[in-house]
Amino acid sequence: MTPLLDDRVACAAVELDLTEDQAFFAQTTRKFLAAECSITAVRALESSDDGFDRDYWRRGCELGWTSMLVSEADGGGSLSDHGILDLVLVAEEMGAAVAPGPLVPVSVVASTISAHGSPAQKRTWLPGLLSGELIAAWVSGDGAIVEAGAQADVFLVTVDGEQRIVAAADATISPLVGLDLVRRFARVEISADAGEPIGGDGERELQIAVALQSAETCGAMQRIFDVTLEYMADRYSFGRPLSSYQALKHRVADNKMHLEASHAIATAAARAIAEDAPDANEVVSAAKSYIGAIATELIQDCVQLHGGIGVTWEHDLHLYLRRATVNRATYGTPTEHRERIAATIVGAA
Amino acid sequence: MTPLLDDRVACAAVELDLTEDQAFFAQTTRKFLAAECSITAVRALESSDDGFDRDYWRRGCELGWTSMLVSEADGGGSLSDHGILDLVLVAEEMGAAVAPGPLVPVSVVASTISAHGSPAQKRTWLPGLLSGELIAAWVSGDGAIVEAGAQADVFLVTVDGEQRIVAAADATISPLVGLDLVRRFARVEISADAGEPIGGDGERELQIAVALQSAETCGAMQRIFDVTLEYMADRYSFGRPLSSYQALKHRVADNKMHLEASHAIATAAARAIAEDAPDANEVVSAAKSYIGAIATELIQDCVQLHGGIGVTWEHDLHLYLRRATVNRATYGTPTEHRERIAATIVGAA
Amino acid sequence: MSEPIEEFRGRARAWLNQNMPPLSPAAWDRRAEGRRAVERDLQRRVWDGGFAGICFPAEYGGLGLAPEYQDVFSDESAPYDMPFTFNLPTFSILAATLVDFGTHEQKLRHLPAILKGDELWVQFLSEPSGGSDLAGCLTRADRDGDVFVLNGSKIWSSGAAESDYAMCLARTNWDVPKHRGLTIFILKIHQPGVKVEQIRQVDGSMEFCQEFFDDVVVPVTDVVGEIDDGWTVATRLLTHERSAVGGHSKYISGRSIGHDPSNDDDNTIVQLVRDLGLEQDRHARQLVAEAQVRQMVSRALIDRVSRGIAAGAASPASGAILKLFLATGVMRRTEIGLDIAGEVAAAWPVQEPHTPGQIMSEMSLWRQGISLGGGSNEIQRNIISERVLGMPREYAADREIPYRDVKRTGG
Amino acid sequence: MSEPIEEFRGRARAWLNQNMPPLSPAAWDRRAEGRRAVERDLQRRVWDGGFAGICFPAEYGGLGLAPEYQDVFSDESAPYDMPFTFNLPTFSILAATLVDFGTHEQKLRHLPAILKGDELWVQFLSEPSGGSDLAGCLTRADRDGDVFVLNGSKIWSSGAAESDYAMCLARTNWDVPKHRGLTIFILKIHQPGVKVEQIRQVDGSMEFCQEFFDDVVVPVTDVVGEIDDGWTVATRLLTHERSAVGGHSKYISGRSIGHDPSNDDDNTIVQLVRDLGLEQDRHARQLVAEAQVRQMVSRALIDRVSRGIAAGAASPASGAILKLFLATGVMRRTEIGLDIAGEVAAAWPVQEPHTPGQIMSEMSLWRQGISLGGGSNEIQRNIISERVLGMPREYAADREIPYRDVKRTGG
Repeated sequence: MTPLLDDRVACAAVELDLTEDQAFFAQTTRKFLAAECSITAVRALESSDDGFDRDYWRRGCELGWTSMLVSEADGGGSLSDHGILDLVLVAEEMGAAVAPGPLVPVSVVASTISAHGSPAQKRTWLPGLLSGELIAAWVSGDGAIVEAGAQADVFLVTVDGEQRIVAAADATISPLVGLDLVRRFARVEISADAGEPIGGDGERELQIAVALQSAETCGAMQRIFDVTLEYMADRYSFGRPLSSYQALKHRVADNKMHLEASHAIATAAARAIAEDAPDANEVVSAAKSYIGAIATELIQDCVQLHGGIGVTWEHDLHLYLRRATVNRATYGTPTEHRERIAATIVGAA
Repeated sequence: MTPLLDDRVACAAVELDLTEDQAFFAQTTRKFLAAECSITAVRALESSDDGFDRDYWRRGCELGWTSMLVSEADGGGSLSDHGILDLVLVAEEMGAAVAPGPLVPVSVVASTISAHGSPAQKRTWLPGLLSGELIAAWVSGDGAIVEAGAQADVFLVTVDGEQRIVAAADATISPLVGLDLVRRFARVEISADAGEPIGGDGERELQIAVALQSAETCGAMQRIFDVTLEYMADRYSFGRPLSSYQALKHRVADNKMHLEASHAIATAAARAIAEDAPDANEVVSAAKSYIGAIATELIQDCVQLHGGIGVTWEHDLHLYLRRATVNRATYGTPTEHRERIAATIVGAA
Repeated sequence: MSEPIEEFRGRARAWLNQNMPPLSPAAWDRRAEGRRAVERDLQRRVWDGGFAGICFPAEYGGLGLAPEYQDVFSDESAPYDMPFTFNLPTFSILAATLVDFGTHEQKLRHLPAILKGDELWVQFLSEPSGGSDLAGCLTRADRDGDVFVLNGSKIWSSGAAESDYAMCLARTNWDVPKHRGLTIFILKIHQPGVKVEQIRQVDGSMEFCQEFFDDVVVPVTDVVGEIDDGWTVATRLLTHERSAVGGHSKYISGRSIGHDPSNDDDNTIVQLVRDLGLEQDRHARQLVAEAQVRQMVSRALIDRVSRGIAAGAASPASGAILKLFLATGVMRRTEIGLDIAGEVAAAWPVQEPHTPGQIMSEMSLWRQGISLGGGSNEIQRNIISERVLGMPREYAADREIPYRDVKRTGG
Repeated sequence: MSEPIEEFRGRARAWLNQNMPPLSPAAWDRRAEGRRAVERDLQRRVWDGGFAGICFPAEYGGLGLAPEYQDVFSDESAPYDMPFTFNLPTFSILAATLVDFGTHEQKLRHLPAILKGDELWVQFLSEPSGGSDLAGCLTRADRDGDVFVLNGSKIWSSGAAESDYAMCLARTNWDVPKHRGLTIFILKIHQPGVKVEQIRQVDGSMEFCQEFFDDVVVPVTDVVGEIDDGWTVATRLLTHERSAVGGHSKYISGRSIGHDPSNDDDNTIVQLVRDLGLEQDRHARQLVAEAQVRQMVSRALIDRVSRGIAAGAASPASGAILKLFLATGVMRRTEIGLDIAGEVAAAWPVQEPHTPGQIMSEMSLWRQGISLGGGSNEIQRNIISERVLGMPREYAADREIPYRDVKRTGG
């Protein structure tokens, strides 16, 4: 349903004040994903170990997916002055396609190495991360599950505000199985003395992870919202299209409100990071707590609006529901992010 | 709209397995309230100190309002074997009429004196409470607000599971103003050595208070639900009755579900007390946490369904909203009662 | 006079103890293969023991006793593995409808066979084009002398591949408005012309099926109720369904599981709180308690509405209230579970299947199932507002015109 | 060329500091008497200082500057008491509509007077019989040469008793369908034939009024837009209202309060947490944070939608999204406030008015006000689904028939 997708792009454009370069970049990514990453292709990856095709990832990197948060001096480079504003466009497109690939962990780690790494650390890891030859993962705190943990060549480890870079060979990795068909997680154990120290304290890392994840979830919600609206117009019940029933129209209106609000706070989060705003932590946590909780509810309501077909394996809805559910549960839950906000209002717990 | 009220009575009858005596008792109370306690009469009490007329209360007591939880030996007597099952009928009728009067505190205190009082305590207080000449209030814990605190002649004081009977002369009373037009509260300070000990630990007292309060709130919700349904049938918008709009119908259906669920758990609470069920505390807390939270939402939605007239002083809706809001906030909030339930599931906090 | 109820209880307790296996988690794994064969055997044991069909008419193999006897037997059966699958839909929906509308011959042929565990039944109502609009049926049954010939397709029939008979709604007259040209047939599932395909659900289960009918021959003697008056039968069938799913059918035998999966959810939620060490977290405590309150209210509501319907004080359509409460309760409890689970809902160890996180997470995928099956929440809200409360009926564009002229999906 | 914006900021800051009184709680007490007189004086000061009507056309007394200038002025005015009452509805709804549809003479007569603080305006749209159905207007205006004669009644006009002019919707033609026989008039409120009665609200405030018209004479020159085409004007007026209430009108001058009462709620909620010692309660912390998140999302949403509308990428009807978000946010935040307040929401000391518990409690009584005024939530949901998303329009029984034949309340 082209008009709706156009509307989405137009809105995003307004909100993010896209430059021509950015619009082209988003469009290139969209075309690439449409060609390489059909839902059929995504489904076929369910049984793969990595959950993504290495060649696909390298070609995504050629489009610039991993260079936006790396400085030009380090071989990266962004379109605008603020790479995060470029990169959320990729994340949103990947959400719309439920695309595979370790965008969040690689972005977080590459950004940290570029910002804080020693020349040797940069030489060792950045070229491979930029080209897609190497994969990185972020181990945040003790015992947390690690996205792409079993695929990573290198780990950024953050414990109590101290960060280290650790080669995968120095870690004990236990792969997990999970809800998303193509997103892989692992438990990663790393001894306290492994690897080398690097700067940063994990705050910026969390901001980036949540901003990308929020944009991705928005892309997924938008796609499902559009598909559902189209379905309701085409589907007749009791001689009338589903879209003519007021009780359903009002729910769709509420969903539209939540969808726009989600886009709005996702954009605000990316901007706050770009501008290094004093309340960036708070805005990012607002994005996570709002979008995390609303996305699963919105997609579940779209399942309901689809009827029985919505709970079949054959229909693509569940791929989006799985993605949104996993995104909600990782990089801090809505509850944990609300707790962070509470700390700024009424003090630490 | 008589059919709806009849339906309500029929349902209550089924649920509570009313005996003929009980049905007559409820009907007598309803007629008495209709005659003595019109909404106009309730509004007129707003500016009164007590919030109720002493003579009205004495005549209610003649109908048996205060005798149901007092044993026959002590001059009381119930219709069924379980006075609480009789008394919730009064509470429900009082809710439907937003009637004034200290039913909850007098019932709680009279019940405790009858169950645990010394002969002297019984002689001193019970005749007056039964006849309505005296008023009692329940001081539960330190610093809590006390219903009818400034009207009471005698206090039951519960602190840490120990109970005492204290004459009003031995207490320091600070009247409060509040949300309900006719229900009065006070802060009551009582020195630790005032009064005389009496048995009981406050658990049964809380059960009785919450069961009566829940029944009262159900009566209020039911009345507002009925009034709103009638209004929607009569009111035309865009050439159609409001009740023909599917979005509104579906909300009314949800409200009906919550209303029936509220009646159901209120009845379950009264029965659990009557049967001295091992899970009576839990069922009572379930009633409070469910009804407390849903009642204000349901009545607010009825305000919304009424449109602008619903937020005027002239319309009676707000009297019910005030009652439901105050009931929610007293004798333990829904949050506090959920905490009590959590303690039974995962241990004390 | 019936046996005194406490005597009956003692006899049931002793018999269950000696004859039925203890309850195990396998009993409610929706994905387990071969479970239906086990249950056929379990039902046969109940029949042989003289406890089958407690509320079914004695004339057709039941015991003809009052619902209190069923309640007692169900109470006593709580510790045992029971033939839960028979409860829904066979006993509580299809057999119940057969009791109401079947001919003497139909009842004689099928009710004892059902109670012996020989026949599992399903309903063939929904169609791929239809959604909630069951009367918008396109499957056709054309009369040819003493038989009808069926063509078309049905969908969302639960467990059809492993069942034996269906009640099937088909259109027998296209020249009258939609509700007036329908007929209900008893249909043998495994016969020439019937193809059954299993549908994979989001959680991997294969419970639902789609059926395709290609010139399936059904004798006129297998019509349930009157020809062209199938909507009357279907309406009753749906009322039985709401009662059964809502939790107050007298034909259901055995406690809780099989019609109330929510007890398991609650256990899972409590387990998560313990596993994650959240016992002292006031937020988690509120959520656990909220889930528990919903269950307690649910039980009280089933009691209230069942007795209201039985006493004639509440409309039979009030079953819709129970179904809606159950379905919205599952939505909320799943949300609570995900909130408490946090990141263990995203991924779990390869070697340890069925962690509480995984259970909660996969349940959430399937969450809307109960809000869709057995009449969607939207249909229940229509029923409550229109039939229970008497609000005006929704405008339907297909009322009072010949069904062949009605606008349909894709048309 | 306009003045460089940072110069403008500096000039505004200095002027405000020297001329405007500091902000005090009295500014947003909805029940305060005499507040409007204070505001007329404040607006006159702003006019005299040369900062009135920043985005209004220079031709009619405004400054004709871009919205950025208004934003800067509003930012700088945050610490001061400002003429908030003028923002809504006078500036952002009525004056805005006059800019769009008024004749040159009408604008000359009224816009400078408004900007000087001499004229407060209200809208006379709703009627006692009508609710959300504004076009179902029964107030009649009958032509008599160069004048119309008005009879009927209006309701829910905010502050009419203390205002000067209204835009009044009246039916001028009963023989055409409802939307085609309406006209908007400029109506002087205090004149013979107009009776204004104040309506007491649940929280004791007297803001809303009902008006009765008894042969009120209005010259034809006071028609806004075309005769019988008042619905076009009313529709624009309602769009301005949604923008204003939703929080993105360029005609609103001064920060936050006056159009965003929610900041106060949030302060009240935090105050309650502190007063009750709940800072370490994880449940209360979640609630406080949720209220705060809603505010942050609200600001981001206003920004997104305003820019979308300004850039032409989003439908002007998208203002309905803002209004709905605001209204549902008030509902949720009030619920949060009551949850945290606990028993202090039930009663409070006689001597200490305006405790946080009392504020929250009385706000909750009034909670639906924002969900009803300025187009109910139901109307906003209709607009979003139909006008923003293009879903089919709701069936209306009064479309395309002469208005005198339409079925109405009580008829």
